[in-house]
Amino acid sequence: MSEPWEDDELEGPVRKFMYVNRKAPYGTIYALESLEVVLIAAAFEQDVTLAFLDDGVYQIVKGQDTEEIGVKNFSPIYRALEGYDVEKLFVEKESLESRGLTADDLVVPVEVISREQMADLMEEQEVILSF
Amino acid sequence: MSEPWEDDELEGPVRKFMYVNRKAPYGTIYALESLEVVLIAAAFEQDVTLAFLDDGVYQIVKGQDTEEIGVKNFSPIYRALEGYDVEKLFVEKESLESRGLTADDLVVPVEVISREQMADLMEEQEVILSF
Amino acid sequence: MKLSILVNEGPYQHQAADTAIQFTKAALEKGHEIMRVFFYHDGVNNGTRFGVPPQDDRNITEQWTALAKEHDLDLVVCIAAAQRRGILDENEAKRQGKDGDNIAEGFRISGLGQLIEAGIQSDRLVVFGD
Amino acid sequence: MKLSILVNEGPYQHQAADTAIQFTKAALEKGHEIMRVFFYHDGVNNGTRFGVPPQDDRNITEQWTALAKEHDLDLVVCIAAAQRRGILDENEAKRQGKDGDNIAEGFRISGLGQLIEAGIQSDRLVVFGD
Amino acid sequence: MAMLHTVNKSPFERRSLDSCLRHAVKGSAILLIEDGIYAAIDGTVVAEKIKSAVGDHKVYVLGPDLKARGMGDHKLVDGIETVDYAGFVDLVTEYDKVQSWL
Amino acid sequence: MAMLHTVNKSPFERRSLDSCLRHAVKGSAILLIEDGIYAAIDGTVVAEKIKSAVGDHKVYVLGPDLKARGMGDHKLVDGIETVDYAGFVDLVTEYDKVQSWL
Repeated sequence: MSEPWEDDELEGPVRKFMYVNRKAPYGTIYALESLEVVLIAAAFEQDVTLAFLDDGVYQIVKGQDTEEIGVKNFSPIYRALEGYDVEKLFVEKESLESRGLTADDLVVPVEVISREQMADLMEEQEVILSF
Repeated sequence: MSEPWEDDELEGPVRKFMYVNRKAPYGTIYALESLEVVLIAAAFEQDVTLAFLDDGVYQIVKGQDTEEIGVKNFSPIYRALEGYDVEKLFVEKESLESRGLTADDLVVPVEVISREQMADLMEEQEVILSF
Repeated sequence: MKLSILVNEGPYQHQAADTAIQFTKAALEKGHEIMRVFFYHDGVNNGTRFGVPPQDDRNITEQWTALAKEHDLDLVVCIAAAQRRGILDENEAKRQGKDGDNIAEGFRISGLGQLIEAGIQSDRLVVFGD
Repeated sequence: MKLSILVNEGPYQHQAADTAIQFTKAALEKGHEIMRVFFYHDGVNNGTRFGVPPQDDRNITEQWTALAKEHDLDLVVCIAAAQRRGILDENEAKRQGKDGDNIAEGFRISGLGQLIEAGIQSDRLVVFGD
Repeated sequence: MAMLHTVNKSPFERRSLDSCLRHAVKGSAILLIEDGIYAAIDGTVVAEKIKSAVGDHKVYVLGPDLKARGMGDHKLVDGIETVDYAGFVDLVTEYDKVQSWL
Repeated sequence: MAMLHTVNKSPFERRSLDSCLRHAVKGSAILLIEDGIYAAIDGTVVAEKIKSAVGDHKVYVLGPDLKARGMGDHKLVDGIETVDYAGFVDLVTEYDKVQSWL
């Protein structure tokens, strides 16, 4: 996905980036375009964390089949993140539970953490990107 | 506001149009562009009703001063609606009350009706435009 | 039955345009008449021919253009909303002193009166938005 | 301090662009450096020169262009988001085989790497969106 | 026939379903589409909203939007009927008018 | 200094303020902007949300957005401080980082 004019040999320290995903997929484009940022960002070798909370947990629900709505199904891309060394995927327990979901319903292995742990994790970051 | 290529001598019966306003002003453009439709629609001499409920009641709150946000203040236009023979403005009582507002806080004279009356009024319409 | 459609959101950003397309196709297949599709608010952005979505995804503007061709659909972009957002046809570009236009095939620019007319003359007006 | 700005919504439809402009002006007045303003999602629509808003309202694109001129701002439109939505510069128009372009003065089209770079090299990244 | 109401927002994030339910008169129908389909799933903390509506209203959910979101095999609240786009069109023509709770 | 949180959604229509409040750790600041300013007004059915936050957080509201919406003279919840765009910039630089609850 990287283009020749993108210079990924950047100066500067490794920073803690968090991508906060709070919106459901397909109804709006934020989930997909957030994922596109994460893929590009992987080349910059920063310390990347993905957070899924609120309706964002729906982004990684198994069994998505978008054929009838005529929109591209991007959920398989989450499974490719490991290959880009994006391995810190955190899902908020309370968000899953209130939606009747468990980690078994998700397309990727994630770490399920409590809301309090999520809050602490956010506090540890240096750059927070929300879409 | 009407343009020469707009033909307002239309065939067809007079229909009951309702414009449903449920969104706050300025945060998004829906309130302004809904008002622009109402102004154009006035020329068609239909039976027009404006409904303000939920955050839509904020559209007609007095004392709006948009100078510092750099956006046009369109609240005075609601006062001009009478000149266009748009006179049926209904505001939902429950929406006002839950926001700590009364009819005295509004820029235009309106009829305050209950949620139940609003529901019945909606049911009487033939065309419902929501933005 | 005679139906009209109102699309209030731009393509890709919100599913409204996709749902409107699927609904329109289904209505046509059932033999209903689509009197008009009116594009308002950011919906006017459905009508640009400059978009190039990724090849593995749908091209919403091309879907509208194809539907318009096949079924002689009337795709109307609101002039006031289009002026704000930079959707121009050749006439508008001239009127506004702009050096080019970007409207897609099958779309035309006209006034809000076309929406009211659709409301008056159609049996149903269905709104897709955010 | 060195700040960067991310704008996620199109002009007029949502207040995000207006707030971003007011914030940027205030930051510059306080002597901060704005390293970059990055336009993503429908935010890329801030960068069209085809818009003609009503004369009694603000022109958001012209406000950005004026700020860029006065303060040498780097206004970057995301190439992937721009392709989806039909924002083109001359190069992109040629690459995509389009018959014109619509980018406004003071904006440039580049990759998402520019956003990550802003996140790495700025002291603060502030996000304006819906 | 009365009105058809459509709701396209997640019941977890927006209040448009609440507003729809408070204004839909008895006998009107409700169709959940786009992100609104999550309201149709049983076993969530918001499922009670639709359960309370099923008695007074016919409630429908758009199948293509359920499937897209991986919710096609999840249990729906009892009494909800799944329709496709053709069924959506039929509802629009069967009912007198449509209100979209945007 | 900890994090600055911004909320730009109406508390009557969206849940982003709720989510922000549940994730803001003690000592972090909250700035209400755009349609988020309605949460700062006293005497509404949602005022309790911000009242419960004022103890643990510094809460700010953007004055230009209050005025634009005709809320400039309405009573704010006690303990909320009004800032202008310059004050917004100061908050961004005083706190370590910013999270926008979009």
